[in-house]
Amino acid sequence: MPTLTMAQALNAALRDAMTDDESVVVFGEDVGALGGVFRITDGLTRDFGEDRCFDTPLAESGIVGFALGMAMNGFKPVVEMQFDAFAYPAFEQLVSHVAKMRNRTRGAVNVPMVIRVPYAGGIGGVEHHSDSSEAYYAQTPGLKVVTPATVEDAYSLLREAIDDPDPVVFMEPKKLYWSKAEVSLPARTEPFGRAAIRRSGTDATLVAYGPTVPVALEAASAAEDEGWNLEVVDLRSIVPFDDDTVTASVRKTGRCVVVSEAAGFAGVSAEIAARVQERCFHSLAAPVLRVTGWDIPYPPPIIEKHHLPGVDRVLDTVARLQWDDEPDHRFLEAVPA
Amino acid sequence: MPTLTMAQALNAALRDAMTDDESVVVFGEDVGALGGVFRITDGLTRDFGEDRCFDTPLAESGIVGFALGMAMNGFKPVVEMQFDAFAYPAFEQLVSHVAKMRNRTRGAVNVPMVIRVPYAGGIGGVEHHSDSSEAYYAQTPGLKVVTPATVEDAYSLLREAIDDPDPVVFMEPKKLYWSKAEVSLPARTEPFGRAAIRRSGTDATLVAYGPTVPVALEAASAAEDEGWNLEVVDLRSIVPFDDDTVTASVRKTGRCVVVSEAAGFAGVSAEIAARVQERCFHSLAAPVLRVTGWDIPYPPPIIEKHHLPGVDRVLDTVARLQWDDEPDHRFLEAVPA
Amino acid sequence: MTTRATGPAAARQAASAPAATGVGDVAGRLLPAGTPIQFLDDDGKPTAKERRGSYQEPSTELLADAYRRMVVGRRFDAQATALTKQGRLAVYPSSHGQEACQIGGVLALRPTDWLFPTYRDSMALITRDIDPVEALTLLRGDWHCGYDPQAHRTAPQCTPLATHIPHAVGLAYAAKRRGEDTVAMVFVGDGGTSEGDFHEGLNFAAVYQAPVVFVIQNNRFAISVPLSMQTAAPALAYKGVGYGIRSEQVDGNDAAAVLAVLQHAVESARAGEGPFLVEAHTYRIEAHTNADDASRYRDADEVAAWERRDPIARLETYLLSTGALTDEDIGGARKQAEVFAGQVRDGLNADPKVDPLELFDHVYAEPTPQLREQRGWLAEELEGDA
Amino acid sequence: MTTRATGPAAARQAASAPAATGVGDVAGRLLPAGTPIQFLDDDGKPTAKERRGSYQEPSTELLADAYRRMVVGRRFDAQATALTKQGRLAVYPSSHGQEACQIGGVLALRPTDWLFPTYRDSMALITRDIDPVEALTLLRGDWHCGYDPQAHRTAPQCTPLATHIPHAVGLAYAAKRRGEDTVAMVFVGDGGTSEGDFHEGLNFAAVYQAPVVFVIQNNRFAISVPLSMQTAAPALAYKGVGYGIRSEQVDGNDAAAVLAVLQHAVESARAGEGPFLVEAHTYRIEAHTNADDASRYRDADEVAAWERRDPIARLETYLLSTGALTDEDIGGARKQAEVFAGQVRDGLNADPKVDPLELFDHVYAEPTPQLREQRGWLAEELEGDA
Ligand SMILES: Cc1ncc(C[n+]2csc(CCOP(=O)(O)OP(=O)(O)O)c2C)c(N)n1
Ligand SMILES: Cc1ncc(C[n+]2csc(CCOP(=O)(O)OP(=O)(O)O)c2C)c(N)n1
Ligand SMILES: [Mg+2]
Ligand SMILES: [Mg+2]
Repeated sequence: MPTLTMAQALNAALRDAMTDDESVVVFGEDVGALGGVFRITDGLTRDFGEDRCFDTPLAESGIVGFALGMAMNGFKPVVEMQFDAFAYPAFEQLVSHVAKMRNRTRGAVNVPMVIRVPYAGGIGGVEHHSDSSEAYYAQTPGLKVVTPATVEDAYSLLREAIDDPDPVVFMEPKKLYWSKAEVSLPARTEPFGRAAIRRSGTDATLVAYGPTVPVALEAASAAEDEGWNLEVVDLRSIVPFDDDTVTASVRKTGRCVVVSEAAGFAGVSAEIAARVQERCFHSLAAPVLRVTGWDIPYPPPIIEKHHLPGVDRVLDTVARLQWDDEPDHRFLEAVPA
Repeated sequence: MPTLTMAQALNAALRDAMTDDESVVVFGEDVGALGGVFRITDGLTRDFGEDRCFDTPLAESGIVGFALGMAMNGFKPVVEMQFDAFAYPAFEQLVSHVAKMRNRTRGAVNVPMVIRVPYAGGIGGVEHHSDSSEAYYAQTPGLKVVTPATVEDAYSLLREAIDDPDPVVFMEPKKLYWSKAEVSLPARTEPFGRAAIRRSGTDATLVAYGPTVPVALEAASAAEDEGWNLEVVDLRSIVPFDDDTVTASVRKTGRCVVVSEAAGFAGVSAEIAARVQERCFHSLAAPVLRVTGWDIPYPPPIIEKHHLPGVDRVLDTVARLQWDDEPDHRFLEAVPA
Repeated sequence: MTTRATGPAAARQAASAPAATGVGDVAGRLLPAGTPIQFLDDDGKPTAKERRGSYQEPSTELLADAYRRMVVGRRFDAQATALTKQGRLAVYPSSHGQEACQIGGVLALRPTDWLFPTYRDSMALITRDIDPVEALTLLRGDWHCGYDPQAHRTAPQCTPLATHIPHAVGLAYAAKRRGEDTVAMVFVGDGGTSEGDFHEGLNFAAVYQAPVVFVIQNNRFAISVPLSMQTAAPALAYKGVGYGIRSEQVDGNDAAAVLAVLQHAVESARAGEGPFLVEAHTYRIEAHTNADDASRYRDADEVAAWERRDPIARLETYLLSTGALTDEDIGGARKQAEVFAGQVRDGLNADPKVDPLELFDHVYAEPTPQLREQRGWLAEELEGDA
Repeated sequence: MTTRATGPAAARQAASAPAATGVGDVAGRLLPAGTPIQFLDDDGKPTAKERRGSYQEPSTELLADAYRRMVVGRRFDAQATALTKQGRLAVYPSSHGQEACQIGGVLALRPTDWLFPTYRDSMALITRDIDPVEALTLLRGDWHCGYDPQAHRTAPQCTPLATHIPHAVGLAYAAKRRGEDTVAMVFVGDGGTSEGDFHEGLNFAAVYQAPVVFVIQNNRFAISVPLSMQTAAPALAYKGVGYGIRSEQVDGNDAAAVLAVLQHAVESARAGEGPFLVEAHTYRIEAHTNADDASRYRDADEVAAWERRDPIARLETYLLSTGALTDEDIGGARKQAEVFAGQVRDGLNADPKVDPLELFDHVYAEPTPQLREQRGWLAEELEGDA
């Protein structure tokens, strides 16, 4: 099987979708001749022509609004927001129109489109180039929010996003663009709304998505030395959410740690922790803990490593899951007799 | 003591702040001659002149960006976003600049300003006039997010927001604008970061903020008939968050329900539930449950009542707190022996 | 080698030296007339040639049809305002005084063209033959949009200001891409021109040469904010040249002028000559909505001055003078207006019914597991209540 | 009665009839020259009167100073690019070829004026006498802004395009409100003009008559997107009239013309005549940044054509011809440039130190309880590592 990077898999997904469906159009800033700053659209203009893949003026709200208009009229736009923070100008279009158009017209007007957002950090980017913005979209009813962690999922989820009848915010973990795997395309993995067990274990469940999935897997291997057998769940799809898989895993292991790169406060990690304890309370031997970025603006490159949840931070947290009922030194509480 | 509405208390807070501090300026759409669509700025232009309170062109990003520039140069802008959903065009300015300016300049540039956002529903508004947008701001490090539920807090929190050295998103529950109370101004209540126990109880804690505080109180009274003695915590300040008060209450009562009007998924209610179970796990007799709006776009006026968390929905949820160990019929799980 | 790229519309051209960009003449072609185009003066008398620019007077049949629709439209508008007092409508933004803009605009379109209206453009909706009750659904509050936008080629009324402008541009560009000759017309207010989306949308239209006609209904107010505090431009029509868009300003209370200019704009857009920006100078006679109190921010004599320029009276005078309209026709129009108003009253007297469970049906094509779950919980509640 | 309201700047005026808004003449006063203002032709020879408009040629002292700074600036720019290859800088956006715009712009300002630069304007920063290492902190990656904006009256370099424009307008308006004569100059690229914040910021400036000078460095590219795909305007300077802002276009590779036009713009803004928009036609000689590959989207001969219009060579030729510059002066400037480059090298050779715990210090004036708690957790981690 050929070895591909996630970037190549995303490019292949766009190519195959454009080949299969004439109505798919790709546009955004620098996606044409340049092929995008991350080369995800490399060669699309050359091979499909500027009618199918084209550069736009520099205006994100305009890009998303223009895409919505095209979607109202029979096209399936796949637009690229150059970086996470540069999708913010399009926020009103996404929240007030893209997310609501189907609902406000009782299904008469559908706007299938994909908003590709390269997100999160770990690439030494300067300010505004490493935001984890998934919570803004996950909090917005009407949007689907998915994020791949593997090369195969990158291809499959993007194809599914383009085929989906609803608008999809497709979050691409920048630091995984260059991750490699042997895959034979076209590959189709599990559909939206299904999480994947990336590693099965018995002692505790690590729930991760996007950029933190490799971190969770690494932590799980390292945990073996400590005698912990950890299960790793890759959400893949934040909205819709796979309660069945997550709940089954935690009810089995009885312990759960959520690993997310975003600031923790009111982030997607909070939702996961809240849902898990709602649904698995009696199975839990310890509270659901979160390992996240701090509640700070994304740091400058040379110290970003102190912000990002790493293997050690995950292991330290797993260690706090009250294995022998010694209380959590962070959240001391008088245990009622 | 005089009886005031929340709207009048907010107006008084602006007046007193403008009187005490020459650098306070109020601007936004229709805040001048009209006094704002909710009359919160009523008479300010007449009494302080158009240099202190003035109408702007119709551009929210421009309003917030212009305010940041004035704040960089010695003024304390208090800007009004006419409705929750109409603050979205300013999202990039808020997230990428207002929230980050102090941090990116290592404290050299501070931008004290208040962004007033009338939010949430219950007033029969047509689409885009009833969004609960607090999670977008609470998820953004660098912003403080506060929301009053009482007439007295409306005055005190707004005064404090204007005095605060950091940017504050001041969320005003529209449906409480006309709520009345006897207060003598200037009143100062607890500072930012302190929640208030609005009703003390022993059996379970209801955590609410802004528009749901009156709902929680009503539910607590109704619960007496069911034999439940409920404690009601009014957060007041979402960022910073008062872990001490919330945690102490739940550790005391052993049960917790979060009541919030926003869509639940990845909302502030999720953060509260996640924090509470992290910090009170061993005190909890049941999972922390959430009563929220559904995960849908805000409904049209004639059916909004079916979206908003009401007393009945709160009581139904309290009933699910496993009082006599009968399992939660919604989240059935095999209780391990 | 650079990729060969003709672009969807804009060509990827080599960057030439600035001297080559000196194009005062090009700019001249894009600028509006220094004074708004006018066919009928304030008293309904035909204007002199120089006030008409190069525009052709519309046929008297078309003007007579416009007149009739304006009479009906105004009656409809008054009826809607009356229904707010009886609590049958949550709110209503009147367009009394803007009949020539809204009706003239729609009459310049073909049924196959698209309209992108705002919350204020109810008269434009009924001119598109949308059922008045469906047109008022948003304001009655039983759903967000009451008509089928695809069936009527009319987008939902847009509330977030100027956000529908990029939509119109994208839709028109899509049609052009398919070789269709559809034109999109988008209405925006004077206040809406200050929003970033106005700017981004017009720029996209120019770069892609999309067949869109932008109609600014400059009614002099954004709620309470007067034009003088909204812009310092000589006229809003001067915004076009900065995008390379042909622009015009017209007396928006002169139905003949509005029709003449918009017919030209629409047909030239259809002919592939690119987008067009038209500023129609008019006035909002009523308060912003029934809930607004205009006495807080403007004087009655200002309103009175504009009432003397009433678009219906001006057109009526003119058509009577040409004999294209008789007193009978006028009576007929008024009768038709009363009948229409009656239908609106009856239609809105019925209490709207909406199943609360529908709240979960249109969020996505298929409800997510989370929504199915929540739908069940609401169903439980409803049974509990029942 | 309407509230008396003169407004902060814009007056609340009664809405007049459209006829009164016909102001082709007013518009004429705002439009730029049809051809960019030029004082020195491509070979550095003085141009004829008609290419200079009504602008005054800057003093030779000023031009000589500009020359020296341009030589230093270009060497600095080359040094910074070299440092990216050695991994001393994370990334660097070169402004090779834009020396006349950035240095001419800053030299038109007083030290008490404010500058709002973008990520590309490093040459402008050093012209403001900001320490080069502090100027490069953002790109080295040890913090987001390395200099004290208040001390240098220079805002942090702005990355989100055009978002700093409303900041400049608000800051300038604040100064005006206090009766200070501060002017704010804001740089924006050709691509940045497409963003909504460009539109909203210029409109605010015009409505409040804020003393701001907007300088568009039109270097013909937004990363890979050429001007022809960015706009269909005859020239970007034509955007001003739509806001009621006086506008000009200038040859941005002609330091004498840039200084002449910007000195006029700055001083008229200072004199209370309101904002000014200037488009400087220039060219980005290097790729977007060291990380970019320009061969993917433009041809070498296009670059070569622009190199023949090099701003330093043109000014040098002219000043030599007038005798204001000698070969010695040129040698002196080059020596100074080398010394400066050496300082930059040395300054960046030291490994930057940042205490990770500082991450929590500047988020708020006082860390929240949550941040204090998290700071403690990171401290624990660091001890663990130690
Ligand atoms: C983005 C946004 N901001 C604010 C509002 C609130 N609002 C509704 S109508 C209006 C005034 C609009 O004025 P104009 O564009 O001139 O249209 P008109 O109402 O006069 O037809 C405002 C501020 C809104 N709907 N959308
Ligand atoms: C809002 C926003 N969108 C996208 C980007 C990514 N980006 C950085 S520079 C650039 C091109 C800017 O071109 P221009 O404005 O002409 O300035 P130049 O780089 O040519 O100086 C883009 C698209 C950004 N920084 N901000
Ligand atoms: Mg208006
Ligand atoms: Mg550029």
